[in-house]
Formats: sequence, C-alpha cells, structure tokens
Amino acid sequence: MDFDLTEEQRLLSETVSRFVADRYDFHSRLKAMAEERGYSRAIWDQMADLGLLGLPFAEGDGGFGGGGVETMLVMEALGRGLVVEPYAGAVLMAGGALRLAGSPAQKAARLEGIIAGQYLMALAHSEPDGPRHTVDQLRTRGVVDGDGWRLTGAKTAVIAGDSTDELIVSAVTPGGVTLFLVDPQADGIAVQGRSGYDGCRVADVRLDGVWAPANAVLGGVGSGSATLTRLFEEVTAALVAEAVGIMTDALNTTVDYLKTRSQFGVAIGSFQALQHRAVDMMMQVELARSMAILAALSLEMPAVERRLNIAAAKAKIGQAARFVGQQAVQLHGAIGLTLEYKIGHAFKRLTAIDALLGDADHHLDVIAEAGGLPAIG
Amino acid sequence: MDFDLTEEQRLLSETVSRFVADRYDFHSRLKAMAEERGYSRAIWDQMADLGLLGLPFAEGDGGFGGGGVETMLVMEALGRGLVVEPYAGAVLMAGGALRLAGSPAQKAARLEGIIAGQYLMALAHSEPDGPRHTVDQLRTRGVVDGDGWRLTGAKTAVIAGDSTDELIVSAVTPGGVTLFLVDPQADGIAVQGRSGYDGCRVADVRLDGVWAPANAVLGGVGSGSATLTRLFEEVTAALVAEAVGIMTDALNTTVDYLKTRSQFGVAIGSFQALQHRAVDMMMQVELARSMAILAALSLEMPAVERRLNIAAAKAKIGQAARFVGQQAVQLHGAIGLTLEYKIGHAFKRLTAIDALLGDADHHLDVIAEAGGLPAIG
Amino acid sequence: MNLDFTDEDRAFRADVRTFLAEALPDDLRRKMVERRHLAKEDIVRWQRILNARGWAVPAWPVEWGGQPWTPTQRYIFQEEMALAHAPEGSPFNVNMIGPVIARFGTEEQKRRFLPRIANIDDWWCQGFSEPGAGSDLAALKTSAVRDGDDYVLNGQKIWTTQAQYADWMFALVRTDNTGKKQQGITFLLLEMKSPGITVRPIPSIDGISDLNEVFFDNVRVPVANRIGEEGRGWDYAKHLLGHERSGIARIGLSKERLAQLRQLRADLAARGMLTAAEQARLDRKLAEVAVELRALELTQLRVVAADAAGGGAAGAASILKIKGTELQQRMTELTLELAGPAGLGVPDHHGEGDGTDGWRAAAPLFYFTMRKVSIFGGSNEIQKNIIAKTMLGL
Amino acid sequence: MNLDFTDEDRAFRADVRTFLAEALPDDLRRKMVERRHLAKEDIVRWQRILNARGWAVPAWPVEWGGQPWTPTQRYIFQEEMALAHAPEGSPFNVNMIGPVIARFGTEEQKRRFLPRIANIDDWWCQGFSEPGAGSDLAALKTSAVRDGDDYVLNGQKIWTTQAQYADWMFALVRTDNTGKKQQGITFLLLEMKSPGITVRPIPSIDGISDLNEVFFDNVRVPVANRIGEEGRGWDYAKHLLGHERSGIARIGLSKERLAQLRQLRADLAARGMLTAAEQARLDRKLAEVAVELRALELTQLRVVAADAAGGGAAGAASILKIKGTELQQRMTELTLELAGPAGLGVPDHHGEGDGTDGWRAAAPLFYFTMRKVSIFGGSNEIQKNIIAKTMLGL
Repeated sequence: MDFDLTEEQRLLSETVSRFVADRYDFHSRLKAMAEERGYSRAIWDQMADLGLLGLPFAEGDGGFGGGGVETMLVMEALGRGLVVEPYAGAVLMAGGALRLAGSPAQKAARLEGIIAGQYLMALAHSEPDGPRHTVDQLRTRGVVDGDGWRLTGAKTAVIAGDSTDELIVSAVTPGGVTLFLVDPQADGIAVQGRSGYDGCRVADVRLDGVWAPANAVLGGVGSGSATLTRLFEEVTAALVAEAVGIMTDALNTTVDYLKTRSQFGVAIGSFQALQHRAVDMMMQVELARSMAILAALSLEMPAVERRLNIAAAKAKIGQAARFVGQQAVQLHGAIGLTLEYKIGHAFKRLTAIDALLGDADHHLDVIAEAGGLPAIG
Repeated sequence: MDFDLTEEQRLLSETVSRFVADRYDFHSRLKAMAEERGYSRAIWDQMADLGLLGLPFAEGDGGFGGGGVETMLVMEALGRGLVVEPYAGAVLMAGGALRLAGSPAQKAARLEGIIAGQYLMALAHSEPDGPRHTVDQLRTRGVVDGDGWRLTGAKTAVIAGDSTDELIVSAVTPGGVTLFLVDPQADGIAVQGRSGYDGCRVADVRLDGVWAPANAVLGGVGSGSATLTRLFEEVTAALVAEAVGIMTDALNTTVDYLKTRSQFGVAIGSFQALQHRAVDMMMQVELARSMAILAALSLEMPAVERRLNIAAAKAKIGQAARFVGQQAVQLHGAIGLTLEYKIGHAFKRLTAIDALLGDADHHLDVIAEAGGLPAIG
Repeated sequence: MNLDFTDEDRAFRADVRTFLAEALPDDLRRKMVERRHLAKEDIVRWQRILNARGWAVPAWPVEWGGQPWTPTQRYIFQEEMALAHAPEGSPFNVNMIGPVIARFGTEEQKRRFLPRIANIDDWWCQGFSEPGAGSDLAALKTSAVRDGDDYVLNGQKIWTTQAQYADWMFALVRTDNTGKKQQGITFLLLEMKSPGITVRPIPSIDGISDLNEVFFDNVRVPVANRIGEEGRGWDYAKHLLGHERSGIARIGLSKERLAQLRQLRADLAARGMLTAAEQARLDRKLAEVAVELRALELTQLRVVAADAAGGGAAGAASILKIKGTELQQRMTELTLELAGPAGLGVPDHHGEGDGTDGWRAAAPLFYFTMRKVSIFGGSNEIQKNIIAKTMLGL
Repeated sequence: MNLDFTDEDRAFRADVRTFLAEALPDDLRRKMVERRHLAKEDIVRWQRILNARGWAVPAWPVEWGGQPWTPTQRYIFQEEMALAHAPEGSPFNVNMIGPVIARFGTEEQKRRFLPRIANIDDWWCQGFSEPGAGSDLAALKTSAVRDGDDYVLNGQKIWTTQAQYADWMFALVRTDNTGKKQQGITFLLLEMKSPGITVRPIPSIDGISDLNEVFFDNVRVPVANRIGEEGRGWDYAKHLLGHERSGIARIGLSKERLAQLRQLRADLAARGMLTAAEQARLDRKLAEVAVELRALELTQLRVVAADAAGGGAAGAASILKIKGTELQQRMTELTLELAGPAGLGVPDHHGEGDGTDGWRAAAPLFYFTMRKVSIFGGSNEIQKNIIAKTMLGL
C-alpha cells in the first residue's frame, strides 16, 4: 500500500508538468487546433525531445519501458494543459497495438520513427453502424485474396486519421478479428478528416476492397480481439488520467473564478450554494483521482481484477466528468459557453472522454454482469 | 381543461380540512397510535358523522357517490393531518373491493355498517413470500370443498387486520384469482397484529384450510384480478393524494423551522444552501401535486391511459416523497429524528407510501414496457 | 376538474394543425427535425408566413396584431408549433420588445415599430448584460448622457444574442448614478447601424457565433427612442422578463424531442447497434423523462388555467423555468448517449449532418448549446433565490 | 505505487482475523448480522474481550493500552472488525474521551479514568449539543459557576446519545460570557449519578430511545474533574472531533453491507420474488454502489497513506465523512427497496426479526436510523462549509 512515486516517476511528472506549464498555455491549444492537421508539429517534436513519445515502448525497442503509473502521470499533466496533440491516439492506442502485437520486424520498421515523432499511426476500429463499444462485433471484413487480403468496411472517429502515415485496421476474418497495417494512400481507401467536437482531429475511413499483403497482418490472424482487449484497458486507464487532469484544472479555474467574479457587490464565491457546488465538484475530482490510480495499478493485476477495476474507474470518471464539466460551465455562467475561454474546451473534452471506449453506463453493465468488483489489496 | 372545484367539492374540501385542522393535531395522532387497535374510535365516529366513510359508495347504497377528485380532496386533507385512522385501508381498499365486486346482497349486509363506522373490513392480499406487487402471482390457494372452499396461505401488511370485522382474502382458484369474504374468527385463521413503521396498524394473517361458503365469493370465481386491478388504481390515486398532503405539511413545517431556528446568530433560513434545498423540496411538492390531480382525473379515462397515468403519478410521487421526506429530516437536524415531532412521522409515512402498491421503480418498469405515456387532453 | 379541452379549443387546435401542415415549408421543417442551425432568412421567412396568417404575435394587443386567444389557446398554439417542427420566431422581437412597446411606448413608437417588429422587417437584439452585470443586472454601467435631443452612449454590452443579425437593439443604460442601482436605469431603442457601434462575435462551444460583444463609442440615440420615463427602465425590463408564462416550460418542444428520442432508439435497435441491456436501460431512462415531462406538463397546465382565471403565484414561472430547462438538458444528454462515440466527429457547422445519421453528429452540439438555458434569462440559481424569497418567504 | 499490503500487514490481518473468528461470541455476531439492537451488556462484553487481548483502544498512547500500529494497520483492524461483524465499541469511550484525557488530562486523571474507560467499567456519554447549540456548538449556554473546589452547573444538554447507559459524561460548559463565544468554554467530567442530574429519553424514528435530554439543576462538579485549563474547552473539543481519520468513511462496514445486499438479492431471486426486470435493475444499482465504494475505499487508503507519511490535507476527513455517510445511507435505501412492502410490518423493537426474514422487518428501521449519520458529528452541510473554507479558500 504505497501511493508515493519513485524518484524517476517524480522526475517524469515534474518534467511533463513543467513542459505543459511553460509551453502549453490555452493560447497554444487554440493555435494548434487551427493548424491544418489539427495539432502542432512543433509541440509534437518537443514531446519527442522530452522522450514522451517513447515512454511506453520497451527499452530494447528504443523506448523507456514506462508502465501504467508513468502513463498516468503523463496523461494527467497533458489533461491539465488540455493538450490537443494526439498522444493517446497515436502513441498509446496505435503505438500500443504495434507494441502489443507487432513482430520484431514490424516494430523495427516503425518504432524509431514513432519515438522520434517522425512517424504517425492511427487505429481505425470504431464503426459508424456498429455497437457503441466492442472488440469484435465489427462489420468491416477481411477476405483472403491470393497471398494477401481484401478489406472492406467503414471506420469512424479515427484519431488523427487524416494526418497519419499508417493505419491499423481491425476487420473480421476467418478465425476472428484481425488487425492489419494499411497505407492510407492505398487504392480503395477514402479518408475524410474533420475536427471532433472535443477539438481533436478525427477521420472517417472507408475501405473498398483495399488490398493488404500477408505481412501486413499485425499479431497473427484472429488475434485481434485479444490485442484490442488489452490495448483498450491500457488506453482507458490513460484517458481516465487525462480526465483527472482536466477536471483538476477545471476545478481550480472555477474556484479562482468564484473568488474573483463579483456580483451584487461581493465575490460570487461568498454565496453558500455556489460554495457547496464547488465542494461537490472537488469531491468528485478526488474520487476520480483515486480511480485513476486504481486503473493505472490494475494494469498489473490478473485479468478479472484488471478488467473490472478499469471498468469501475471508467464508470466513475464518466459520471464525475459529466458533473464537473457541467458545473464548471454553470458556475462560470455565459463565459463558460464560449470557445475563447478554457472551461468550454475542458467541458467538451470531458464529454468526449466519457463517450470513448465505453461510457459510464457501458462499464456499469460490465460490472453488474460480473456480479460486482473483486477485493483489492 | 379545468382545475377548479365544483361548489360541492369545495365544500367537501373545506369540511375535511377544517376537521383535520380543528380535531386532529399532532397530539391526536400520538394518542390514536397509542390506542389498542392503533387508531381512535372517537375520530372514526366523527369521520362517519362527516359522511367521509360513505363518500365513495353509490348514493343508492347510502353513500355519496364521490369519485376520484372527491377522494383526492379527502386524502390530501387527511395527509396534511397525518391521520392514522385506516381510511384508505378500510374504506377505500376493502370497502372498494366490496363496492366494485359485491353482489347487492353482500353490499346490503355490510355497507350501512361501514358507512356508519360500525363495521370494519380489511383486504388481505400481499404475501410475505410473493412478488413485491402483483394482482395474480399469489401463493394462497382456494380449493373447492363440498359446497364451499378451503383457503390456505399467508398474507401480510393487512391494514387494520387485527381489528377488523371481516377480511377479504385473495386466493388462486381454478379459473384465476378469487376474492373471499372471511370471518377473522373462523377456524384455521391466525391474525398477528403489530404497529407498522409508518404508525399504521397492520397484521399478518395465516390461513390454514379456512372454510368459506360459496356465498363468500366476492364478484365471481376468477374475477379477482380484474377487481384488484381497478381497485389498486383507485387506491393508488388516493395514496398519491395523501402523500401530497403530507409533503405539503412537511414543506410548510420545514420552511417555518428554517425561519425560526437560529444558529450562528441568524435564522438558518438565511443560508442560501438551505434555501435552495427548500426550493427543491417545494418544486417536488408542486410536481407531485400535479400528478395527484392527473391520477384522480385518470380514473375516468380508458384503461390504457388510466393505467399508465396512474403509474406515472405513483412513480413521481415515490421519488418526490423520498426526497422531500429525507430533506425535511435533514433540514430539521436532530429534532427530525425524534418521534416527538411531526416531521419524523411524515418521513416514515412517506416511506411507506412509496413501498405500497408498487414503488417508483415498479411503475417506471410498467411505463418502460408500455413504451411511454399516451398523450392527455 | 377535467383535463379535456373544450370543443372550441379542439377546433382551434385542428385549425392550427391544418395551417401548419400546409404553410410550413418542407425545407424548414427538415432543418428543424435534423437540429440544423437556422439562418436568419429561415426565421424571417417563417415569421412572415405566420404574420400573413395573423399569428405572428398572438400575445400582443389585438390592435397591434395580437389574437384574442385564451391562455389555453396560446398554450395549444405553442404546442402545435413545436410538434409540427415549426421554427420559433425571434423571442427578442415577439416576446420582448414588442410587448414592451405595446405597453409602455408612445403612440408614435407603436406605429413606427410594432408592425415592423411583427414582420421582422427589423431584427431586434437585447442589450442588457454587461461584463460586470450578469446575474446582477442592475449593476450595469453603460452610460447615456443627455445632449440636446439625444442621449450619448458609452460602454459595452456582452452576450448579446444574434446582434450580428440585428437592425435594432433595446438596451438598458445608466442615466443616473446617484440613487439605488435599480434607479437611474433607462430603456432605449437604438439602431445598430448608428455610428460608434461595434459588434464582435464570440465563438460558442456549440460551434455557432450567435453571442456578441457590442461596444458603444459616443453613440447618439434620439430621446424620442426612449421607452417611457427616464430612470424607470428597470420597471419596464421586469415587465418584459415576466411577460409570458404559457410557454416557459417549453412542453411542446420537449414532447417533440422525447418522441424523436424514442424514434432514434428504435432506429438504432433495428440496426443492431444496441445490446439488450442498453435497450432496457434506455427505455428506463425514457420512461423517467416521460414521467418528469408529464408532471411538468400538468404543472404548466395548472399555471395556464390560473392565468386564464386571472391569478396564479408569482414564483410559478421560476419553477417552470428551472424544471423545464433541467428536462431539456436531460434530453440532450440522452441524445448524446444515443449518438455514442460516433457523434465524436462533427462537421464544421451546427448540425449539418451527412444524411440520415446527421442527428448523431448534431447530438453533441445540441447538448453543448443547451447548457445555456440554465444560465441565460436569469440562471437557475437566481431563479431559486427568487422562489425562496417570493414563494417561501426565506 | 502499489496497492499491495506488506507481508507484515498481511500477517497482521491474518492475526486479527484469527482472533476475531475465535473470540467473537456467536450470539453477538448473529445479532450484528441481523441488524438487531445491541444491549449495553453486549457492547461491554465485547469491549472486555478486546481489552483482554490488548486491542480495545489501539489508537491510544501505548502506555495507556494503545498499540504501536501504523495507520494502515489501524485501517486493517477496523476493516476486519466490520467484516467479522464485530460490534463497534462505544465511540464516546474509545474515540473521544479516552484520547482527550490521554492528551490533555493530568496524570491523576489518566490513572483514575483511562483504564476504566478502556474496559468500559465506566460508560461515557458526550454532553455537547444544547437546544440552542447544534451546528453552532459554541453557542452553548449551560453555565458552570465556580464555588470553592466545585463548579455548579445549571442548564441542559440534548441529543445525548446513550445517556441512559452512562456512568459519566464529558461536557462543554460555559464558565465565561464576556469574550468570543468560543472562549469561556470549559471541558468537565461529571458523574451521571450526581445530585441534580435528570435524564429524559427521547424516542427516535428508528424505534429506539438512544437519544436523551439531560438537565442540570445545581449539579456540583469538583474542579479536579476539569480537563486542562478553564476556558480552553473549545480547543480540547476540536482535538476530539478531528482525532481519527483512518476509519471515518467506514469502508469495512459498507463492504460488509454491500456483500449482504448481494446475498439478499440472490436469496429473493431464488425464492421467485423478483422479476427479471427487478433483478437487472437491482444488479445495476449494486454495481453503482460498488463503484462508489471502490472510489471511496481508494480515497480512504490515500488518506491513510498520507497519515502514515505524517501529512495529508485537513479537509480530507470531511470528504470521507460526507461521501461515507451518503454511501451508507444509499445502502439502507437499497435494503429497504429489497425488503419491499413486506417490511412494512415491524416488531416493537429494533430489528428483532422473526427468523430468516428478520432483515426485511429491520430494513426500514435501519433506513430511518441511518438518517442521523448526515446530521450528527457536524452535519454534511457544515462539512461542506469546512471544505469550502479550508480546502478551496472560499
């Protein structure tokens, strides 16, 4: 039972926090969002320089071998800064799929570029007509064609999907779900990028008989569900930490606003109903923080504990994020409704985090079906 | 679209309200509860004198032919006074079963006594081991024995069941559910009375092969479900009105307390967080009041509208009663936890009303299954 | 007591329904169904169709285009409008400045402005809030100094909805600093093209820029454009804010949205996109919303009936406002929940969806935009203060 | 970071568990499981068993019977006690007056009182609240006037829990009216059999009469029974109220209750008493509670770890108190819901059920009794005031 950071973790946390505090104010976010690809190359390069892009990869692969706690620290700091760069989507999600399932050759060809910020990957998994969150109920199909595969289907909400060097596409094949490495420039692919409501760039991807060679299979035919299950647990834990960072900043911003905004001749923070609302927000943030820690530490637990604790964390964070986001806007009043002020952005990103990888309701269903949560400690 | 009372209704409402205001203060309730049968004979006689006990019965049967609105007015007034006398249980519930299903001869033999307050009946329907709310999933059985029936089973929460002159017992028989008129002194019956947590007297009833003659059948063999369905709609509408009366009084009592209780040198009603809580209570009371009106008026509607609007009313009242009851106690602080003060009694009776005849969740299930509510007006 | 509409009301409803079915242009209806952002021209076009029928400003005095409808009929009209997916007119024209001029304006002002307001020949915006005067509206500072037959305005308004469309603004300005802050406020009508006015749009979280800052730099406003007496603007503004209670809970709108939610849920289920557990859970939530809406509907009807009888409690409007907005917001949450993560990718403009699933893209923006309803027009916290004071005596 | 207990802590847990399995009398355990009301004798008996083992007052200084446990071990101990259905000792003895005497008492007071407190040779009650001093505790008026070697007390306490059992009371009384109200308060120890003390039980909504009024009519209290200095009682009381943070959220208790809820739900389902829809709905609610409890558990562990490291924020105890009580109350609602209308008939005394379904009769009383946890010990509203001030600076 120990909630202290190691010396290395403390350094990492300080480094990322300082980077965010010094280099990523609200104006940086707005500037990055306005760029064509929806984020800043320069910031991405700086994140590479800091070693963040290599954090989760094995030291043997040129990374730093960071685990759940390290990722939590980074994501919470990025959340505090409302960093729009696609760290979770490109490094943790697509990079994670490569890390978990890639062959030595596949990794060797890509990891150096990813870690250096020179090579970007995106996971194309969610489907516009599919169930809201699944690892295997897919409509995209892969059929054998000669010594390769033909992929057909539609994907949506592909993070940074229109500025990626390579896609990882999930498809149902004989034997189960299979992941494929796909060139977004290949014949038969149409990628339509747009700005997601949370400020992050996403894309719709259509695959119309796209050809993929045999060596484009990532992790073996039929192994996709297992890879995605593990991958989504990791990324869920990361999103949960990001949400805690955002909520922490939103709470601080709101409390500051209550102290400085004056109406009826007094700071509005002197009104007890608003004070209690801020306290309610703060309690949700602290409970959410506890769950982010649980999620990070659960990644090392056996499968059942891992799955259910992470579901619990996502469920709790989803509820907390909705409450904190809505109340941050409400307590700010009109200024909370604008895009010229940070709170509106925080609210929108918190909304997205609840929806991604299964919302609170989804994860409560998981826990209800399992008959509750296993003991910890 | 008219929410006005007729002149007769206004008079009725004033009469009952005056009776409660003049004759039924909190002390009367405590005294009535302390009596052996759990309510006051004297008060019951006064209610008979006022004509309340005959209200729902047809004029041809010696009653006043009151409908849903009249019953609502009476029940709301009784709720305001937290009247513990078994009006809903004896007159509306058991008396209602007789009214709906009784033969002319059965009515003739009993109604005069009921209306005069001289004859008390009780419906024995709920079962300790049964589903929480049902008209037909019963374990009590009635089997033909000669020219009569033998009844076996267990009933619970029989209102005023230990001071009743006659029981109406529901049982599964060939052909469906049948209602039987049963003498509580009959061989094979054991009645165990006790004080319900809401201050009302209830009884457990065991039937061990109790014999009932053929003419003890109320409303025909197998007709029990239909009778009970209609009966429970009527009594649900009545309970909903009672709850509105109780909540109205609890709100007023709480607001008075906030104005008079002083802490930190000021009336606690000057604290904004408590003001807003009182407003939240008040809004629930007003919404509940609207639903009580809907329920009363729905009794004249076609079956589907009637069923679903009354379900909606009970669902809303259940939620409102829980919130208002809990907050009335919380805002009173310690004094809300005692039986020497009215609020605790109100809280407990509101709790019981949610549980009786299907709680809020039950009725929400009914509405969800039906796919929503039909339009009104 | 009964919940039946009279034969007369039924006939009225049938009339309204027939008219709407015939008169509402199909493209407008579709835009409304798909929750797309209406252009100024859309709203103007529809207002003029209504005006031609004589129904553009039914709550106004009959001599200025109003209808001698009962509160019940006004309620029916609003409900039918919502159920038919008809756009709402500009509330600034119809519900705010029109009634104020009709009540407090001079004959000259009435003749000059009211017909153009009803037809939206002039689009109006509301200049009330200022950077330092939000919930505490009376703290406003924009100064108006008398200079001959003009007032000279300096200062700033903010959160001015649709100022970018507006030809005219009605504004509260300060003409006196000496007394209580509610005193010394004057109600002026200003032309937006007057020299010295600058409008800066403020981008909103719903992807629209309907909010604005409006700056006044020595703007001259003729005294003839003052409403009523100098220094009594606060009274006129209070009248305006408390004017209309028959539609405040927006029951019709919520009914239409609930019906749409049911349709969307059925649609997703038919396409195999919802598990059995998800369907059961959604049905349950829809039932909860249906019950809340029914309770609010009856409460609204009670207020309408009380108004028809010439009575009714002062704070009732605040209850309807709070619960109405909570319910509207709850329904946007459910729409968002239905849309799922596929709603994450949205087009650049509000609700211009890509075909049948446009609603899924619009769902988040609809959710974001409706956060405003518990903030504007007196935040729900302010409404609770009002109820505590006026209805509970706290 | 890790959530693993050390080998030492695991061994400690095993020790505690073994001891409890052997030492807890079966009749007591059964009473606890069935939520029956414990008699004074039950609590005393168990306290003496614990005391014989040296575990009656683990948080006290070691010289007075405490244990050199870490905050983690204290947490483990409390959790195991709850999971084993062991009664909680009298909080007034163990968590309140004992620590105060140990910290602020004279050597003579320590020697005289502490061993008897630990063994409940004397049962203590808390004389803080007064009719005019609830949330505003410092407004208390009971006066203590010095007369030779005695104080003479006049006044009244109220909501005095278990005063009917008590041999002694620790009380806050007013010895000075001149300064700020927090000043002039003195902390006294009084024998309940002193002449002039009258105890009147107050019946509660849970069917027990554990609350009392206590009246003082010229009650003489030796000055030797004063804690610390005259006029500094407020400081000692604050110490007492903020003393223990490792168990404040009552995680162990809630875990045990959640497990019981699952058992009850399974039991009712097996008996055919729940529809499929009801089962699904209950499972969903139990999952929600499980998630809240897990979040609270981790938060409690973070506080325990911070305490072990000698730090931690001041308001954290208030968060644990608010969320812990909300969760406890939520679980009583679910128990009530499970019990259904059959819980309506209750026996005369708290929780003395009739066989296996006793819990259903006890459910409402359990629900009613637990309303107090958000009121006593500083209401949740007061806790939020504290958090707003100390943690948010509002």
